[in-house]
Formats: sequence, structure tokens, C-alpha cells
Amino acid sequence: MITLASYLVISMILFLVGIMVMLSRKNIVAILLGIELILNAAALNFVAYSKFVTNNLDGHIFSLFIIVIAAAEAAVGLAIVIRFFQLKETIHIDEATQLRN
Amino acid sequence: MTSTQIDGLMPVVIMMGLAVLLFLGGHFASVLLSRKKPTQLKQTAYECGEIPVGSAWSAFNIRFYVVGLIFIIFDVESVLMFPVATIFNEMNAMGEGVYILLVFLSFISVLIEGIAYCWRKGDLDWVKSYQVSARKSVVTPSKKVSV
Amino acid sequence: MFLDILFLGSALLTVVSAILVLTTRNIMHSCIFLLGSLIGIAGLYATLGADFVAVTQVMVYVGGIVILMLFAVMLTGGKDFVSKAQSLLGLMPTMGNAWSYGVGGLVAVVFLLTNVQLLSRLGAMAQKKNDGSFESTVNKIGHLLVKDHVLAFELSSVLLLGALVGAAIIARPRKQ
Amino acid sequence: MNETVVTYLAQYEFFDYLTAFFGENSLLLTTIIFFVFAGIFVAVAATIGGLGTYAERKISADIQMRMGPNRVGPFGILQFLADGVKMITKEDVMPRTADKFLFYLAPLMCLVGVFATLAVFPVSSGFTLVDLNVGVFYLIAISSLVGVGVFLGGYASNSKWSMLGGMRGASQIISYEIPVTISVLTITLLAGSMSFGNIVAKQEGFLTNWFVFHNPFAFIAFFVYFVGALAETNRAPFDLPEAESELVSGYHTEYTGMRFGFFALAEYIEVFVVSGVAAALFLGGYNLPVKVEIDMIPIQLVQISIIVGKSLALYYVVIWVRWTFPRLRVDQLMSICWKYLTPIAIFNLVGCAIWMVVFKGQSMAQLLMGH
Repeated sequence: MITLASYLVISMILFLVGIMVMLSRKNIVAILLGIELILNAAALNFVAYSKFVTNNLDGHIFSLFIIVIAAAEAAVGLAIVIRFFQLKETIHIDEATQLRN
Repeated sequence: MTSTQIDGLMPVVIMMGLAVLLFLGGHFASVLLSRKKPTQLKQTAYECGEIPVGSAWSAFNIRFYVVGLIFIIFDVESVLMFPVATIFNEMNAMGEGVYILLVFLSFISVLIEGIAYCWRKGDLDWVKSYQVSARKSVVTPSKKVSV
Repeated sequence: MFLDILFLGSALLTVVSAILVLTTRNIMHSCIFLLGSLIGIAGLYATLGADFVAVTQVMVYVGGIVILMLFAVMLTGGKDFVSKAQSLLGLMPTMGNAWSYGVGGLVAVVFLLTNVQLLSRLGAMAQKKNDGSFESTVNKIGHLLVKDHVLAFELSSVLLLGALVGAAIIARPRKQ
Repeated sequence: MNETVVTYLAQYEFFDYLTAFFGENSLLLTTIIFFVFAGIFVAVAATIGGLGTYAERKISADIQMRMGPNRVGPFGILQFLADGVKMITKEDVMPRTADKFLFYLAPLMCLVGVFATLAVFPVSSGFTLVDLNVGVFYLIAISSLVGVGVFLGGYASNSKWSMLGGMRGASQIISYEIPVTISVLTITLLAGSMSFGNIVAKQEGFLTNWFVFHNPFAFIAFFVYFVGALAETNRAPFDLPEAESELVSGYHTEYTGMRFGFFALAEYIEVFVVSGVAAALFLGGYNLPVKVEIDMIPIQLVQISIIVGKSLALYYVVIWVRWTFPRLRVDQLMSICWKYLTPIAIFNLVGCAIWMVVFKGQSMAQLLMGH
């Protein structure tokens, strides 16, 4: 007996866990992990709604583009983290205080 | 209980289950049958005889990341092209071949530009030639970080 | 019946791995648990009949982003893998004074009410069960991508080009 | 829709007795049939993986003018069983400083990544386990799990050699996935569908209908796919990650006993799966040379023997290539992928698209034949 609500509950849990990961971890790469979780929770909602409510495939298209943008974002974000490590020798979030190095 | 269409995915799950079963079976058999004499020397990492110094998890050169970066961009590009490729023949038969060809080629040409840029800037070659990015003077960290 | 098994399995895998991402101290283990929860989400897409999105999820996330994250963890110093234990509740007092918590609570309540109102309006839709009906989505997605969403399709290639060039410039080794 | 073994068997009379016997829970019947066929597939794949090691040693011996293994069984055919028993009884050492959880998980990921592709492997028109309509794309996606497994194997054993081998192995696997994916994209463009059943059905009939001979771009795409697949399974001239001379067998240096056996098994089965997919996509898969309409079980068995024959022929080429070409350096390896294979693969894709529009999807043979 799987209804729309069950999918909403799962994506809510994912969303909350993603936010808690972003808040509680000190390592910048772990924060990027949290961002991935949150993006996936949103994409899951789109596909669930397109199955239960709208019955056309717009939800699929939207979650496809969410995956595309999450990939681009992860690529650039990790490049920044590596550059930050090479300048600051550490990837502890509290070190990222100035805008210029 | 009619067997709904989703049963088509059952073999995928069954195959993964069988792989895990094979792994556990093999592992369990080896736990049962193999000798267990963990001497201290056996448990150190193999270093052609020398005593391993320091952890292996030291930082590596950046070119591994550049490869992963270019891979992820082209991976996503080919993901977007798969649906368009599947309906290419259909549209072609319906006479809209030129339209879908234009959509397809414009998508690819933008990304060919990407690989041309990386090629020209020397990101693709494994052994970095440093004169490529020597124009700007940048405050570099004191300790040189590379493998 | 198989649908319920698949749904339960992938939902459990997703939620348990997501919580393990939060609780493990070692960054590498949390990357692998993220991989587990992404595979679980692909399974959830499969129960929703979104076969192309499920396989895209496996291909892009499992084959691409998680490997990129593993490389990034390796490239940013393999020394401090195990981060210090740090409970979220311990941080509570430092995150804001009573005034900010009050406003935060108010916003949360308003947010909750709007959600409940939205969900209640679903009415008939909410009772509809997932009957596992499943027809090929690839051709429809192809047609949609080429006809209705062709602008988004072309813009995403420009976005990918921008991401590629930007990340390549940032990640390019400077002359030491 | 996704035709499966069950929907194929349902046309026969004996299936009605089964449904009558199982009564209302037909789901149990489908599960049992799937389990039986999956078990057969796994057993056959494991033996082919084992025989692969035997064939490799025998053929390499033949190339180097010496006798291969011939002690165990007639002509040494049971050598792989002897190796298997040796693997099981060997002590399973795990370095103390290793990351226990990931050390345990890495071979499992490789195995799952390889066995999950068997669910879609096009054995014959009826007996393929499930003919997903995202079949080819699913196969590429699942086999990218092996790259993660290789990296974890290298990382978890905490020795500098395996770490370097793991990093190089993973970056090689993921960078060669691009030419492979784009060549498969070219075939999807030709066939107009991603499901193995349709792709193979479109190559029906005489030799000239194969996609290899469809147009010159698809011909080149076959070689790009084959070279990319060689590199993706860390074989032949691209086997740098496990190069004995440099990295002391790379990412699985620290693995002994059965765990190492899983890595080797996964690699050999992946070589078989990859050559089978190459046969299915480019060389007409399980089609008999002459069109056949009647559809009975023996026809399926003939089809199975055809596809297995073609992939074993490609398997022979893989082994042959391994013992004739020198190993490549890392930068040559990477520059071949990014500066030669990927541009050629994109050129093939664009060429195919233009060919399909200009000649309205006709293959070279059809053009020559004039209709």
C-alpha cells in the first residue's frame, strides 16, 4: 500500500538528514555530501508527484535536469575545495574566513 | 495478484542477491577452510621487504581530479543524449530529421568546444607542462604539495 | 508483491545509509554510505516506474560524483580522516539567541501549516496506490526533450561547458 | 515493454500446467523461474570466468611456444578448479592498518557490478533474463560500480603501492568509459532503441545487416568500443593498474586468498560480458545468418550457441592482444583516451547522425542494392 505520502516521508527524512550533515560536519567535502542528499530528496519528490498526481513526464524531465546541475555543481565545488586545501593546507570549514586568500 | 509490469526488474535484484550470496559463500568457505596464523610481519603492508613508513593516504597530484572532472561532464552529456538518440530514427522517418539533427549537433558542438579548450590548455596531458599557466603570479603555499 | 519488497528494500537502504552518512566519523565511510543511499534512491525511482531516471541516477551519481568525491577526499590530505565527535545539540546555544529561535519556530509553524493545507487539498490523489504500472519512458522523455524542453536541453550543454571550463581553471596546477 | 523469460515461456503449453499447479500466486512461479535461470547464468558465467584463466594461460603458452597447464584433467582443462580450491584454502591476510570495512566491501562491489550486468546480457530472443528498454544504458551504468570497487580496493589496503594502483585503475576505468559510452550511443542512434532485443532484431538476416557494416562510422565505432572496453577491464596493453613490474599487481596487492579470487573472477567475467555486448551490438548478436520464422526451444539453444561463439572469438582476440602488445605508460594511456579515442568517438557519432539523415537510415548494403 504505497501512496504518495510514503514517498514524501522518505524525501523529508533525506532532506532533514542532509541539512543535519551540512550543519554538523567540519569537513567541507562532508558538507558537499549533505548538498547531494538534499538535491536527491527534491528530485525524488518531483518523480513521485509526476507518478501520482500529474501523470505526465514533466517530473522526470525536472529530476533529470536536477541530476545534471548537481553533477556540474559537485565538479566545481570539489575543484574549489581542492584549491582551498592547496592554499590553506586544511579543509576545516572554520579556516574559510577571508574572501581573498 | 496480477504480476504487474514491475516484475521485469526482478532479475536485476535477483542477480545482485546472487552476487552477494556468492561473495558470502566464498568468504565463508575460505574462513572455514583456510589456515589462520596472523603473524605480525604478515599483517604489514607489502613494501618489497622494507618496513612501511607513514600512512599511504598522503595527498596526490591534482591531475587525477582533472580526469574525474572531465569524465563527469561528458558522462552527464552522454546521459542527456541517450533519449534524443533513441528517437532519432522515429523523427527522421517522420520527416523532421533535419530538425533533430540540428538540435543534436548544436548540443554536441558546445561540448566539443569544451574538450578543445581543455586540450589547448594542456589539461588533458598527464605530465603537466608548466609553461601553460605561468602568466599569472599567484601566492603559492609554502610547502610544495604533490606525490 | 514484488513492488512492496522493492519499495521497502530501497527505502530502508536509502534512509539507513543517509543516517549513517550523518553518524560515521570517517569521511570515506560516509562517502560510501552516500553511495548506498543513492543506489537506494535509484531503486525508489524504479518503483515509481521512472526507469530512465533510475539508470541516470546510477550512472551519474554512482559512476561519477561519488568517485569525484573519493578523489577529492584523497587529494585534500589523507591525514585527518576521522573527524572529532561533535554533537549537534552541543552546538545549539552557540547558534543563536532566544530571539532567533523564536522567529525560527514561528517560520517552522507557518511552513508546516501551508504544507498540511497543500497536502489535504490532494484529497483523491493521496489515496491512489502505486500499482506498479510501467511503460517505457525513454521515448516520451526523448520527445519531450526535443520538442517542449529543447531550450533547457541546449542551455544545459552551455551550463556543462561553463562548469567544465570553470572547474578546469580552478583545478589547474599553478607553477609552484 | 520489458519482455522477460517468463513472458516468453508463457506461450508454451507446459507453462499452463505450471500455472494450474501454482494456482493463484503466479508471482511465486515467476520468482522461481527467474531464480532458476539466474542460477544457471551465474554458474555458466563463473565457469566461463574460470575457463578464461585456463584459456589465457594456454593461449599465452601457445604464443610463447611452450606448454600451458596440462597436469590437472585432460589437457589441463580443470586447472581453474585447482586454482579455485587453492584460492579458498589460502590464508586470508588483512593488513592491520587497513580500513577493515572498505577492505571487505571492495571485492563485493566489483562482483555486484559485474553480475548485475548479466541480467540484461542478450543470450537469445527468449531466454534473456529481462530485456529492459533501457538495457544498454543500464549495462554501462552498472559496470561503473567496478570503478568504485577498484578505487576502494586500492584505498582500503593502506599500502602506497595499492593506493597508487587504485587511483590509477579508477581514473583509467572512468576515463575510458567515455569512448565506450559514446560508441554505444552511436549504436543506439542506429538502432533507434536502447533495448538489446530491438538492437539485435534490427541486425537480422544476412551478414551485411550487421551494424558493423551499416556505415563506415559504425565500423570505426566498433574498434573504438573494443579498445575502450579493453582498457575499461584493465586488460591487455592497458593493464597498468595491476602491472607486475611497476605496482606489484596494483590495487589488489594486499588481497590474498578468496578475496583476490573475487577480483580475478570479476575481471574475467567482465571481459566475457564486454565481448558478448560487442558481439550483440556490432556483430549481429544471436541472429542466425538466415531469417527463421518458427520459434521453438531448439532455435533458442542455437541462438545461445551463436552469441557465445561470437563472444568467445572476441575473448580469444582479447587474450591474443594481451600477449602481443607492450604495456603503455600512464601518460600514453591517458592521451590515447582523451586525445585519440574520445574525438574519434564523437566524430563517429556526428557522422552517424548525418548519415542517418542524408541516406534516411539505409545501410551501405541497402544503398548498393539500390532499394
